[in-house]
Amino acid sequence: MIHLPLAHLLSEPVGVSHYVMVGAVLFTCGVLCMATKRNALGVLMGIELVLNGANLNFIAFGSHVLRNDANSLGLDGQLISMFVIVLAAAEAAVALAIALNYYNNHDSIDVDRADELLG
Amino acid sequence: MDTTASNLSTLLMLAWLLPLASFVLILFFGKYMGSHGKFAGYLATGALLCSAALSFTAMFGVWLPNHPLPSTAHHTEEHGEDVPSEEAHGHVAAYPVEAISAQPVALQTDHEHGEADGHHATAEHSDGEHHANNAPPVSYFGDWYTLGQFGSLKLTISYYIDTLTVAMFCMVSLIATCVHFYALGYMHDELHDFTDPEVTMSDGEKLKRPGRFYRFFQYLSLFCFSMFGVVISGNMAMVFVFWELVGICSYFLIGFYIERHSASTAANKAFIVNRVGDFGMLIGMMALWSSLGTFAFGDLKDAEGHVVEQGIFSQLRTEENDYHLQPTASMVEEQERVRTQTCELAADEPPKQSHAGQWLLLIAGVGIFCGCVGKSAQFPLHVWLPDAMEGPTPVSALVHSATMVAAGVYLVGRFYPAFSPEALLVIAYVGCITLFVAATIAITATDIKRVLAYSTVSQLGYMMLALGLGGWVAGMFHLITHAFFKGLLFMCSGSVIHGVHTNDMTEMGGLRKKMPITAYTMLVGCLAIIGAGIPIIGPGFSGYYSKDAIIEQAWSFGSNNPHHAVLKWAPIVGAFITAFYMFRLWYMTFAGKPRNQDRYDHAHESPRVMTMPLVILAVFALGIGWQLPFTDLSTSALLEQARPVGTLATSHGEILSELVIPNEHDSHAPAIKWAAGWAAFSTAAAGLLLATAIYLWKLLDPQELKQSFKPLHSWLWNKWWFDELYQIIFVAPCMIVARTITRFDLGVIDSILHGAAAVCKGCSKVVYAVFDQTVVDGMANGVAGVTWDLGLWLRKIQTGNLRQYIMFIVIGTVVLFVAISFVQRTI
Amino acid sequence: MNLSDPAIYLSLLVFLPAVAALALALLPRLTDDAFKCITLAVTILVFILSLGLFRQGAGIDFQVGVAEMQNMFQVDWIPTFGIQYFMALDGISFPLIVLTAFLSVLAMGASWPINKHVRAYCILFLLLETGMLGVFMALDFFLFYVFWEVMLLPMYFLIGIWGGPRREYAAIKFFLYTLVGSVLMLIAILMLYFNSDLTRLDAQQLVDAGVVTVSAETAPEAAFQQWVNSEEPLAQRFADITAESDPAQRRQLHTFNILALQQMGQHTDLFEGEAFLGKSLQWWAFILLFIGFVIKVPSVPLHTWLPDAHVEAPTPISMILAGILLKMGGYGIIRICYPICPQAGYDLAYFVCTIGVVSMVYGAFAALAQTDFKRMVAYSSVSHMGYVVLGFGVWSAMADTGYNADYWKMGVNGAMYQMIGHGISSAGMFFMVGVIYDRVHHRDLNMFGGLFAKMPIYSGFAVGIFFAGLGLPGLCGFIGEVFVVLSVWKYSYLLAIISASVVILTAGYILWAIQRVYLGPEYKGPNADALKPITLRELAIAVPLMVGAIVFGIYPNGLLQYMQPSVDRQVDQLAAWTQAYDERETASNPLGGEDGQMAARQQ
Amino acid sequence: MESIYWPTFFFWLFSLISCSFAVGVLLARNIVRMAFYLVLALAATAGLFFLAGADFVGAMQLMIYVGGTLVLLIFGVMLTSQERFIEMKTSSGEWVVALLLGGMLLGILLQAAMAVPAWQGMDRAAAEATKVEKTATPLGMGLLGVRVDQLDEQDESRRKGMSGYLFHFEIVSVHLLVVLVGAAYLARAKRKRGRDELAGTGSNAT
Repeated sequence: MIHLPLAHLLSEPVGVSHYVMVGAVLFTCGVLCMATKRNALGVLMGIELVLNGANLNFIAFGSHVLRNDANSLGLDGQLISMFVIVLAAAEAAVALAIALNYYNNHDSIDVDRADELLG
Repeated sequence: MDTTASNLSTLLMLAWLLPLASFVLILFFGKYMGSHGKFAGYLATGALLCSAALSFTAMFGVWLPNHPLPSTAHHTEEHGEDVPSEEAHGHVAAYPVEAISAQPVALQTDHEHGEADGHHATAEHSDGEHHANNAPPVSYFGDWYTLGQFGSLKLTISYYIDTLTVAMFCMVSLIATCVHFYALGYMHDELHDFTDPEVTMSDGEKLKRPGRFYRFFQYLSLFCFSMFGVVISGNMAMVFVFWELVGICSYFLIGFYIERHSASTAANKAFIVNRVGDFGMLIGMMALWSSLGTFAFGDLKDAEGHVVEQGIFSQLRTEENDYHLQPTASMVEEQERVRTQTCELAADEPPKQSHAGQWLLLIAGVGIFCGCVGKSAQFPLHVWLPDAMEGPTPVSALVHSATMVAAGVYLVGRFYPAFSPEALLVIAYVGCITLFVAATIAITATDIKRVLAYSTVSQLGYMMLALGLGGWVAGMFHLITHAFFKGLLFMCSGSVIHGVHTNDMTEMGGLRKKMPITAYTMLVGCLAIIGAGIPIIGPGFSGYYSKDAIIEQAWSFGSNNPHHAVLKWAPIVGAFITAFYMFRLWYMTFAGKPRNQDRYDHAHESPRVMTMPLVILAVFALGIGWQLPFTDLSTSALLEQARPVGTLATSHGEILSELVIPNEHDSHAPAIKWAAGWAAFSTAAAGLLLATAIYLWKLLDPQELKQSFKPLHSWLWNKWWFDELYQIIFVAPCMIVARTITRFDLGVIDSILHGAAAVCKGCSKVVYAVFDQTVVDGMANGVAGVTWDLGLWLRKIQTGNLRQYIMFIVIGTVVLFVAISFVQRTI
Repeated sequence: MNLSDPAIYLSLLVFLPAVAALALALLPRLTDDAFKCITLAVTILVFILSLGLFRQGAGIDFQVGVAEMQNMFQVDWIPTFGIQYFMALDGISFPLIVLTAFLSVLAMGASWPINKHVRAYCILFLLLETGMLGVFMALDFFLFYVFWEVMLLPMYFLIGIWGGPRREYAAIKFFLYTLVGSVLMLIAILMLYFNSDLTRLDAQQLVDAGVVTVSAETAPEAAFQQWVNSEEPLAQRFADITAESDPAQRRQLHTFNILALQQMGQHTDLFEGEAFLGKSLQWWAFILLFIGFVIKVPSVPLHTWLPDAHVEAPTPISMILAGILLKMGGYGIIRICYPICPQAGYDLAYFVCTIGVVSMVYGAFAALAQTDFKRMVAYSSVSHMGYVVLGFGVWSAMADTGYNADYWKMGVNGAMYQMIGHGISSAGMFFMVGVIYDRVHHRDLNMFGGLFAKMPIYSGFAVGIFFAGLGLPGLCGFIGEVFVVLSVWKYSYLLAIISASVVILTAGYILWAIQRVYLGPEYKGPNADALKPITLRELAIAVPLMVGAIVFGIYPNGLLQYMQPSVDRQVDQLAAWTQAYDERETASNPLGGEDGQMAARQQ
Repeated sequence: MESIYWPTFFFWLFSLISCSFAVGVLLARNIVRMAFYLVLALAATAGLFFLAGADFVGAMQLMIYVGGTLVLLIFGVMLTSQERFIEMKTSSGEWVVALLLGGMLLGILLQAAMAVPAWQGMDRAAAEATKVEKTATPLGMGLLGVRVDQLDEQDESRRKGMSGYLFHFEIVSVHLLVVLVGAAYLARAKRKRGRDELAGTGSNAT
């Protein structure tokens, strides 16, 4: 008889690994977003994805549901992810401000043209 | 038993000698066989057909009835690659989660166990039946003819027949027969006076010459004879003899168009590069010869079955030692002798028992492998193979599938029990580099045959990698499946070339409608080479089984040897690139719109004598990996029967003590199978998608891609500059040395005093010119220049482009990871 | 005339050409073709005579499987100095003799294009053949030397008169080189002669030396007694000297007998006294002889006569030069240097091997750079003969290999095989060059091309012969090279690795030459109209060479069965000597008295 | 066949949503769509937080991220959305490089994720036995300086961390304040100047 992997997949609890894998996907998507979007806001969205990927890891490592042992981050994980969320909010605000300013000054939000630092 | 042996050896000897007879006949009478030797083609084809018939008789009439395959019926989901001893693993289903969690633990204990056993292989058989070594496979060995005997030393022409031999005979003869039939159609230009479009005479005319139809078949016959000789060889000396003959046949065939300078140069290159490999092989043979005193693979027995002379394998893997590889006392002595020769001062020290004989074993193994590197076009001797495309396409099909390049892999497989784990590691790394380098070059090539040539090199890298990682069956299995689909691919490309009269893919396109048989058989070949199949459960094309087996073995190896992780990833990356360039080839040739309307209009499907072999080979390319319904017969089961002595065990390195070559059957563990299967499938699918996106859906523009990767493209387009590099570091210095030597000779001719004076004067000039001006000044200028260039180059990195900076960060991360995983070894 | 008498048969074999030469000199003026035909007939006759030795069980034959000297005969020549007319055959000399006779026929066949002073040419050619055959058969050192010189002069004239533009230069160079070698050899001969003493040999050794003849039934001791009491002048002198009881008063019985000298070198301390600069007599003798022979081989750095001589010599003489003359050097080393001076050979083995390896590499590199076709082939000879020197030198029966002589046997057999194989392939290569030189009168490699289209049969043979030179399996070059190379590792892995690398260079220069000459679209040089297909006469020369190359390539036993017993015997003797010598050395008895030696010998 | 363990089911559901919309963000060309996909991806991530027992963080994620930050982002999009910026193409080459590098990065990360056996999850019985506690109170206490989850910690070395996050909380608060002030300053309404003037007084403008 052929065992479908899927059947077994749903009957067992997931572990930290699975969360970390999802985090990895989010993180990679975010990085790629940053690397490929020419729109400054797109880059910003990439950053949000990256932060979320990281957050997911913190939560996973801190969770007792996924792994109950002494090495768990415990509450620290959640606290750190809270800080991350808050800082992300702040960062979004500032970055938006920068983007708007840049837009005002250059009539563009193409990051490829923001290369004035190039010597 | 005796009748089996004599039947087998007679059958195979006939199969082996028939092509020789055909060669001799055509050599002397080829010219008189019909107009331009038309019947020579039939003669050679007939001889090969008989060889094939004899080989298959040997397989199905003699071998299988006497040595039935073990039953594998209860392991359907593991696509027939199982043998009874795998029952040790139990019947574990492929649960992903459990698999992932279970595997590392198991491997860890394995590893600790190995270390606890100490460095001596002798202690290892306490590992229990899980590590039980396999006994020698059934084989027949005997001498036919003695070349020379000196005391106890004997150089002979002998045979060594086991399942592998018979299987190789069937494979080679089958493919060679197809190629012969195909060539009857392909070479019809040679049946009348031939105008060579690529050769212009000094008076501006194209060269006209009589056709050489019969010559072609004469060489083909000799080629097949030589290849059969390699396969049936019972000792290394005989292998070397036929090794050289294969080389010279390839010389003749690659240089078939002797009027073309490029062809004769390619032929020379092929032979000389092969000789470089033979140089290494000679060293390996010498090391073996002077320590073991024999080249024989098998044990020579007298009429009562007592062993008269022990062969290499039974000396190195004795039954008392549970078939573990252990250097013989004579090897230990020989290594000690070499060591004292190397460092005279250390002669008084007691011999180092720890690696007794292992270095010599390594030298022998790596030396023999050097020969295989040359024949199988592995890095760094891969440069000849693409140039070998100068030969007619049937030759390419033969060289690239069943003969020549297969000989190298075959020899590694044949010699396998004598390779120490360190030698295997060398093989694995060479294979790994080869598969990657060749695959990258194939991406940019536009000559349809060159793409296939590099794909061959890359696939050979896969085989070597598999063998080096301990996957004997995986490697040999891939050798056989690859022979079929690569033969198919080459003959398809030949059919295309025959139809459109160009090799350049940029002038093709849309040919699917004009030559449907070629297009769809080639599609089968492409799917086979990328290993298309339903992951984990099958079924799939033949390449799916063998390539998955390789990747599983790589995965298994990677889990055991974390600091050689690159060997685990290389085949997966390779699978991606393979899928990409193969479908790039197919799309560029057969899909889309014609790029050159003129050529398209004149294109036509090839005659039936050429398409029939395509169809036959396509059937095999699809199904050679399958188990024959209602029987236990499958290629992998056959190969499992041929498994060389003592290779069914986890072996540990002696010189590199952390090195573990995992047991091949461990790689069928569900966890590994699951992970490796998905990895292989997803990367291949990704490659296919990328090719489709670029060349079929045109989502990305190839020209634009080329522009954006200009440096990379030219790097690959120029084949990593290997030819130029070798020109600079080998050929040019050789010529300089040669000219220097000639000049030296002429200098002696002059009166000695006069000469001495002249030399003194010359020397001072040389010192001034070379040392003062070139070395001293050059060094100062060079340092300054390098600094300046470095500065300029580094400035370019500072583009001010946000997205590129992000890219650099990612690159940095990846590199850091890789670096750390390497550094872990030292911590 | 009783042809089953070795003395008559062998003398006939050697001197038939010389007699014919004399007859030619006395004959009235004939047409050129007639002279050539007569000469050819004589060479063919000699060849048939040499083939006659193959008939097993006939009155005179060469018995397969016998290691000792056969068909031996000796006649006093200059009794005052113990010089004898002493000849015999064994497995080492016999193949070379047949090769000489064979190549002489072919070379004479290749001499047809010669039109200048045909009579003189034929006379010198025949004299040359006598000299060559004599060298291989002579077992008296003095006789050997005489033949050696007899061969030298005709060669000088053959190059100097019938050669190319720079013939005088080449001839002088050849002559001086060889003469230097001969002089050194003469010094060594005299050194050995004046230190030899027949009376120090015991009965068995005298039998081995051929001084005492023994039949199968009689024991050596009995035969010895019989001989001492016989009327033979040598026996009487022997008896006289041994009658002297006071060792201080005892005179020495000097001899030129090569076999006796071998016995003395291996079993007595006669040649071990210090001669000069702290080195023993045999050390110096070895060096002098070795230089003399190695000039002939030729080995680097004494090889520069060869390219010039080859380039300037006419085609048949090049064939003889490469096919036979070079083999004399190798023959001298195996027959004279090693057995007579084993201790020096043992001490200098590494030196000899290095010379061989350097020649191989050097010759191959030099061949790579040549643009003159013939020069390239000449350098390839230097490279190929390096294998011979190397094979002789691999004295692997050492303490740390447990005096296992198997590998050394393989090396020496390989070297001998290489001599024969090279005799075929190099003669063939020079002939092939000669064929096109006769047509287009130039040899510039860069000005050929496309010969395959114009001369297909010739090109097929040429490529085959060149592949034999390349060492392709199935052709004669392969067996010798592989035997030699495989045997070297046991002696020195470093030399083995270097020597193995030569396979690459060989492939390089040969394939490159083939590409430039035979392949390609069209002929690029002058006289394109003269490129006619191969003639029947040329075919008649090419076919035997090609057949020889193939037969020796696939049936090595055909040669080894004649050669191997003698070679193995000699190697075994030397290996036994090595063991005895090492035991003496370890017993810290460096020079070993009579007693020590006897003890060592009894072991 | 065993019964479905619902948390696992939801895990796969949410992770599928979040991953696929993350990929959607990556692949979408239209900036407005990107923003929409991002909202969904982040919301699904919040679901994952809930599943992992971090209910408060999940709620924050929904409120601050999805409700706050993203609204901000969408404002940004609308403010700058002119026709030519909505879809800006990236060259094929960059795409290929990025995908290759990203693939490698992903490979490494996934490999790392699977590398540790202890991360593979508990068996079902243990998981069902694990009691999920509400975390809002402990988090609040933690921010005020008391770690309620570690009050009974015996290990001396671990008890050092018991002082909680009061200080960090303060710093973050101040930081937020500064940032918001800064953002307001940067984004304050300015008279839009022409390009010439900008070029002429470039140094004064900042």
